[in-house]
Amino acid sequence: MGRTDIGPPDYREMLPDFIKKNYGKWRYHETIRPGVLKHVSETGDEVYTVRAGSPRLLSVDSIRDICDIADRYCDGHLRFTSRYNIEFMTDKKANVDGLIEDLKKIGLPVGGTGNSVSNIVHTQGWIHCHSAATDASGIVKAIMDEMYEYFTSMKLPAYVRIAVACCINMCGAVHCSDLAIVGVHRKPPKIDHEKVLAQCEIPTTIQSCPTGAIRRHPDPNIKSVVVREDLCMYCANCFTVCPAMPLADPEGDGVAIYAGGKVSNARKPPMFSRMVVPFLPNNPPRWPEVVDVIKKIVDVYASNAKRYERLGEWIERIGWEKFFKLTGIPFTEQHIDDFTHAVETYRTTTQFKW
Amino acid sequence: MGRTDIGPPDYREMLPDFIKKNYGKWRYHETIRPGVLKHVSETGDEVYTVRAGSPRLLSVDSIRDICDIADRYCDGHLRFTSRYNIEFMTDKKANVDGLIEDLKKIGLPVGGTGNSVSNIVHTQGWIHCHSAATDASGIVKAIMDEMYEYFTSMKLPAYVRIAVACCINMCGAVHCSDLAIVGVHRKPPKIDHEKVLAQCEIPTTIQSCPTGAIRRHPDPNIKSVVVREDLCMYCANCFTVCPAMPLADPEGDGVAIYAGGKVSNARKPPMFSRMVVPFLPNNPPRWPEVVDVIKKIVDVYASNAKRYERLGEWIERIGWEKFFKLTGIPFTEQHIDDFTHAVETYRTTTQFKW
Amino acid sequence: MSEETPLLDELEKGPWPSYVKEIKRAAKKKKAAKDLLGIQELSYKDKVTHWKHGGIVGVTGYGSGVIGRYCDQPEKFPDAAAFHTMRINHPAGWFYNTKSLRELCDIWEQYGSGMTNFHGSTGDIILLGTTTENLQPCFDALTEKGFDLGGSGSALRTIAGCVGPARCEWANFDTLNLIYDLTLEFQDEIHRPRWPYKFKIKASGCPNDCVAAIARADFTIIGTWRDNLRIDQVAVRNYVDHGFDIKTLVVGKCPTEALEWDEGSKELRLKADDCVRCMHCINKMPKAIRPGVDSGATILVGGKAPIIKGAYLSWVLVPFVKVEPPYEEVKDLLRKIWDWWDENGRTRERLAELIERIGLKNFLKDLGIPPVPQMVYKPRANPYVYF
Amino acid sequence: MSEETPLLDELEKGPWPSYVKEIKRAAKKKKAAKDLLGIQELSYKDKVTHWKHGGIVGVTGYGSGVIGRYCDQPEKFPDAAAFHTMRINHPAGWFYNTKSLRELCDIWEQYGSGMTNFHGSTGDIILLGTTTENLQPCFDALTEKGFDLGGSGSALRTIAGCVGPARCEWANFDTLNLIYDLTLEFQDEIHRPRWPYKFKIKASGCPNDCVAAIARADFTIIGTWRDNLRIDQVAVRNYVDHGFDIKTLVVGKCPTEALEWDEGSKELRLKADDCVRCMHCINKMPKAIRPGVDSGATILVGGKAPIIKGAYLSWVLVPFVKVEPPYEEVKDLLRKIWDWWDENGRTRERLAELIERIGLKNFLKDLGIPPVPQMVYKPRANPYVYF
Ligand code: SRM
Ligand code: SRM
Ligand code: SRM
Ligand code: SRM
Ligand code: SF4
Ligand code: SF4
Ligand code: SF4
Ligand code: SF4
Ligand code: SF4
Ligand code: SF4
Ligand code: SF4
Ligand code: SF4
Repeated sequence: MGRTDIGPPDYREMLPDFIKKNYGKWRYHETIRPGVLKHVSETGDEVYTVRAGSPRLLSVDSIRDICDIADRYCDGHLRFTSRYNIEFMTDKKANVDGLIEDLKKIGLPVGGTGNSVSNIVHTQGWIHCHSAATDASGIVKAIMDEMYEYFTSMKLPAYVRIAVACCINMCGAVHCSDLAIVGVHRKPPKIDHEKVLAQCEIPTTIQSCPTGAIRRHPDPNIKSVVVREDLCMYCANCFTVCPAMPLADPEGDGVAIYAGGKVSNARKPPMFSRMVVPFLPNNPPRWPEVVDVIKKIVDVYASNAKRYERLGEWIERIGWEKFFKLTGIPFTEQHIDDFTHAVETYRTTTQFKW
Repeated sequence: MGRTDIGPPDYREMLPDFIKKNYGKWRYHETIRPGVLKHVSETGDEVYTVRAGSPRLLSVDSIRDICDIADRYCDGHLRFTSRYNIEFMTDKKANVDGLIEDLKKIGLPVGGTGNSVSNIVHTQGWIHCHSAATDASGIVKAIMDEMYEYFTSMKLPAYVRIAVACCINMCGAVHCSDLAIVGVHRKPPKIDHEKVLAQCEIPTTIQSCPTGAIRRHPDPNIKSVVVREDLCMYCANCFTVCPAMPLADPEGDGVAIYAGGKVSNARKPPMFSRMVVPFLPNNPPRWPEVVDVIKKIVDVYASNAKRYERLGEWIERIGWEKFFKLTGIPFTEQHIDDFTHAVETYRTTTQFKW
Repeated sequence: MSEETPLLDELEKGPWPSYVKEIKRAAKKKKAAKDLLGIQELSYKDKVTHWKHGGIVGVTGYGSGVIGRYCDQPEKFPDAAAFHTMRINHPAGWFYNTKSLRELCDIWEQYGSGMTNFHGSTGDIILLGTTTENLQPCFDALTEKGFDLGGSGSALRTIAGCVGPARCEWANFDTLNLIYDLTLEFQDEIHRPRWPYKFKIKASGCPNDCVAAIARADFTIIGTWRDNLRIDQVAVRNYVDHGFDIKTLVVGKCPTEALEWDEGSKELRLKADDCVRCMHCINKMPKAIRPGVDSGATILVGGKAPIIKGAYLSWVLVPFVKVEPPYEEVKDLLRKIWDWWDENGRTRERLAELIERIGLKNFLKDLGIPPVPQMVYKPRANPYVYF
Repeated sequence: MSEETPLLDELEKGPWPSYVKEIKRAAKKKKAAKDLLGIQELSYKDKVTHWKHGGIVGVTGYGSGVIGRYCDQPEKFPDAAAFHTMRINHPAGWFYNTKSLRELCDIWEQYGSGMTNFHGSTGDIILLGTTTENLQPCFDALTEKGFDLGGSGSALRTIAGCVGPARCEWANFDTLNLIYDLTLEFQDEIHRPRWPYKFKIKASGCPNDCVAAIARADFTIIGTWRDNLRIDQVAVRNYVDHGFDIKTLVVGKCPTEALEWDEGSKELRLKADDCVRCMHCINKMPKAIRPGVDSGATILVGGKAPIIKGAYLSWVLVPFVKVEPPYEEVKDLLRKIWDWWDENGRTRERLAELIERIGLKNFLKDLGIPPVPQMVYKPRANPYVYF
């Protein structure tokens, strides 16, 4: 048996020497071209970072390829970003071009800095999760193929950060992203009464439902539960505690699109993303309807927002009614909040645009 | 028996001729001095309005005095404003000085226009209401004596609208006033079990409590209710449906002060007033602690806000932390919301001032 | 009762007109007013109210318009032992001729305490303090002179509106006519309480909202316009030439940056699409800027005070309606809302609270009103959708 | 299984790196990866997931770090019938040397599917897909090379922080050192779930919050400073001289109007009291403006995703703490919070939901933290106070 509770490797072992030397001494940075940062230290040292896109789902062989490049240019070190991008750092400016060249060879694009669409924070989807109402990696691939130009350039008004989550558990920061795609169910759980008996604790299952839709089965001989379908809002919390109540359904499942969230405290405080499209069907392998909406929003934003204005800041300035007008996305009853703090979203003023 | 359902007199019978003639034809107005408006019609006509403060509680003899003045200068017409002020209108500019003179004689101040403290919207208090946790007219008098200079001038940055309500039923627009004084209880209802039996319907009484604090009396022989005091937040809803449960208490009762609300849609949408002082004791006849806080806030506002910036707009710009700093009013646990939508008030950003 | 009122006497001092002087003035003629003074002095001493509510009192055929009130020390204050108020529906816009006012005074001197509120905060004339016996004769005398009771209890309350076209250049519809018409149409709803709770209607002629309709009415009508505001460039220049800092005080305060001041051509430009009709520029330059001419109103619903679920401001239900006699669109909407509320509401549940409980979406569906983004500041953030 | 994957093949096209190519690459060596490909193709056809959760699996002595997963078509895909993931705690800042990475790869080629996520969205290295039998030997091999499992279940989750002082000029404290230190200190809390639900900690060195800590962590540490930001006027002028529109792009975007550009003296002035340290001016002029030097962090609590009561952003709990080894202030606060949550929380109730249920006021009282206005955007509007 191995050791336990050793924790992760000490990060200090993972830092290249030129980082160790300038640790905490950085003075400023520049983005010398899309995907390439230059950080300058108080010591006068410079470090160049080349940021490459990654599909996140990596085979060990691809990781080995990446290691080869890091060995070649980066003293055998590299890092990943909080958005799955791979950063190759070197203190030699001369290495930059070769790095970019070699990354191209293994199919990794360079970009994702500054006012770009960076990599998409996403989740497991059909690759691994039992909860998934949609796939994640496939949607990400389909969107990034279209956003490629925005990844490799910095011509947007500001950061556009996209996230995909395959269910409303929202593993990731979907709820605070400029653009968010989230898998949703639209059918109540299908109950397998035998499995309930075997796998589920009935009181826990009943309690798990936030709307009180779950009750004991009316037939006392059946040790199971029933769902009041009119009360169900498909949150899948019951499914998490009782696997005998799956919600997945080819027709019922699909994705919703949310927009206008942000995380940084720059200018405006962090904001939640808000519903722009309540539902689009799952249409693998390329989810064309979803990609279209994302493209549309990014394009309208790109040509209307002011410089350094995030999507949500832009929408806040012009008003949501104008956003729906400009994008041509229909406004529906689903857009109107009816959850706990709904009233706080109602427009308590005569100020609005036609 | 008289006629029923005749409704109020036709307003047309109440309008002076120069108003009838220019009805709907007004072109613009000017405030020629504090308390005096000049409205100009498309017909070229002009009407002058002299606005006078009123204690609202009027004896019929005083109304007759007022009628005398209206007969003298205003063709026998007058109106009241939505803030209880009295407006004397005339189409003769020459009448204005006489009007003001005569109003002074009967003790009515002229003012309340534009960037002033206008009359205080208020309620019954100890004059008539069984619910009152404080008096209204007395506080109004005490405050207006101090605000007199702001009523008769227009030197504030913007409108300052004050309201007083004698309990949290808030008869008036206390919840959306620049400054609001509201009577509050701090002791749970005292139950008179005999009166409960006689006057109250027990199920209705139990249901009336928003926090579920009221239960049937544990002794089945006593047909009454008991209150779980730790759950009571002194809203008096039970008292409204069951008069045998008064909350009034000389020590428990007093006033809270709220600030920063507004109603107009000008610039910023309407806003709720927010707690600035959770409790001050009832100290009749002049409530000096209350008057002090109001004076303090108005003074700090007057010397810090920008032109045309309402109190709430100013606070929103500088931040509540700065408001408490500038006014020296202590921030307490009561200021932190713990009602239904409390989380929406929590500061979800690192943006704040020290 | 003691004749002395040392505490109240303090409130005769100071420049603001004194309500104590008013009571004393009435007390000279009416014993009830004298007892009122005594009760108030006692409250100032005891720091509690001395009023209690009692049984239901009123006039024949009506369920509302009178607030029954009794003193808790009837022996000490026999002349104010019963001290009910009568709510008299004011004439639209609170305009009076002195003849009517004097008639009111005479009636109230005869049947009541001689004390009044001009006005109550809903807008009624409040006749403050009379006995149970006097209610009916007083009412009869009032109707004789053309006055009627307003609302109270679980009824439609007295409807109020701003001065509007009578003396304001910004009225986008005829507030006085509308509220008078609605008041006549809904006499039954005003006088015979039969709903889950009270219901209030208020109308302001423009977004300045001079009757605080958005904060105080379940049904809020606020004037607005659909075309563009009108700018008189010559008049604008006149303001600027007289030293008015148009950039800071107007352009810089427009909430949507819809205005631009061209220093060169001395022109004030409007990005019409961006104007949200907040009134600010109009307010500050009334000689130069005016509302548009395609006038009407926005209807908002739900405003109320904090009992029980907290205070609400009215929110947008219908972004734009024309408001013209016979006001059928407004009346139909009111009736639909009342039916829905009546059917679904619990006792003491105001419209806003009911909509919050059942969901705005369902309210819209039941009323057949299509959802539009103008109804909300922003769409939902949560993913909890009932599909 | 069928060898054909016509749907997935579509995702090999296009310029963005293809995850399908990755699975195919692994599938050349590992049968489990081949079955993964088949299952994914089937999901693309059926439009549903083919995974189900099963019993609890893991390694000896730990309750977390492994997510058990089974395919619902084990006959068709025997090599991915059990396909558990292992969460490996990443090194702080996600820095690696290639030696370590290659060792990881070798281990995972031996014991797993050869597929990984670099990284999971909490920050772990996700080793994607292995059998129940392989879990323990794989774990043993990993610890041999210095790697350990991260958190899962009702435990402390793997702690993440931004690149911080390692390569960023704005770090107000040492994010890497802090999270490494906390991770070591709280190994037991990470590996042995015993709380009402999960608990997450994330640290960003400045308010740009490059790890989205405010949105994703129950306990959010964000760097800030107490003195004034530092302006190098020469460098400012250099920006301006190069055509940078400082008025529009910086001064005009400061959220509190704390900056003034003096066109005459070409100086950028700071109203220090008004700066809320939003970072914007620093972000856009990194050569000229820098954070202050009295550095530390703001601690916020409550961030989380929507289950069950809706999503929360963390809110301010402690406006300022110094963040210096041995970090006792932070650790004490964490322990106090956990005790309180453990004592009061219901199953599956995150910290924010518990505080909302019990009241922030009571949370503060129990923790002995004095209320300050920085905790709220604004005070309460309602009058419902428990005195
Ligand atoms: C590498 C990384 C940190 C890490 O530990 O991995 C990082 C690094 C930097 N960030 Fe960041 N940020 C990183 C994720 C984030 C995130 C989190 C996220 O994207 O999920 C945010 C919050 C985003 C949001 O608000 O939704 C973030 C908000 C910022 C901002 C504020 C942007 C804004 O105006 O709202 C800045 C400042 C700027 O660029 O003006 C910033 C600035 C920077 C700087 C310039 C800091 C510096 O001086 O070195 C770094 C290069 C930025 C660039 O990409 O051009 N970083 N940064 C992350 C790269 C992610 C990626 O691969 O795309
Ligand atoms: C693997 C990962 C997604 C990914 O592809 O990266 C993930 C996967 C799962 N998450 Fe998550 N969560 C992952 C990061 C997150 C995050 C992001 C974060 O930690 O920064 C969140 C949002 C932040 C938060 O915690 O609120 C997140 C919020 C959830 C929730 C909703 C929690 C809530 O309070 O709202 C659930 C539901 C639950 O706990 O039952 C959940 C549950 C799950 C479960 C365990 C599914 C379940 O119902 O039991 C998923 C297992 C998937 C699988 O088959 O492997 N996961 N989950 C992430 C962990 C990887 C890692 O360790 O690095
Ligand atoms: C007479 C009255 C209407 C009535 O039917 O009785 C009225 C009359 C006028 N109001 Fe008003 N307002 C009246 C109550 C209100 C109220 C309601 C209240 O005070 O409770 C409001 C909302 C206040 C709030 O937001 O809390 C109100 C918000 C305005 C505004 C917007 C002010 C702002 O910037 O927020 C204006 C425009 C302005 O003056 O710039 C305005 C403008 C006007 C004008 C100039 C309209 C006009 O062109 O004639 C009138 C003279 C204003 C003045 O006093 O200088 N009126 N006005 C009310 C006088 C009350 C009083 O005696 O003080
Ligand atoms: C007389 C008046 C105050 C005044 O001095 O002006 C008044 C007096 C009373 N109000 Fe009011 N309300 C008066 C206008 C208001 C307003 C303002 C308005 O209508 O514009 C409000 C806020 C708007 C609203 O309706 O929400 C108001 C909100 C309340 C409430 C709280 C309602 C809520 O839903 O939050 C109550 C409590 C109740 O209904 O049980 C209430 C209850 C009462 C009662 C009947 C007390 C009770 O518990 O039964 C008071 C009788 C006092 C008395 O002894 O005469 N009164 N009340 C106002 C009516 C005069 C008139 O008809 O003109
Ligand atoms: S978002 Fe939902 S489906 Fe996707 S990994 Fe998380 S829990 Fe699973
Ligand atoms: S999906 Fe959610 S709302 Fe529906 S029954 Fe399950 S727990 Fe309840
Ligand atoms: S605010 Fe309260 S005490 Fe005052 S009149 Fe209204 S109900 Fe009565
Ligand atoms: S005062 Fe309010 S909270 Fe207290 S018992 Fe009465 S109804 Fe309940
Ligand atoms: S609400 Fe508008 S129309 Fe009515 S009086 Fe006020 S400013 Fe004039
Ligand atoms: S009315 Fe208001 S929104 Fe419209 S232009 Fe004038 S200031 Fe701007
Ligand atoms: S959060 Fe701040 S300190 Fe950390 S990497 Fe981002 S910009 Fe740098
Ligand atoms: S950090 Fe933000 S708040 Fe402070 S001066 Fe710069 S822009 Fe303004």
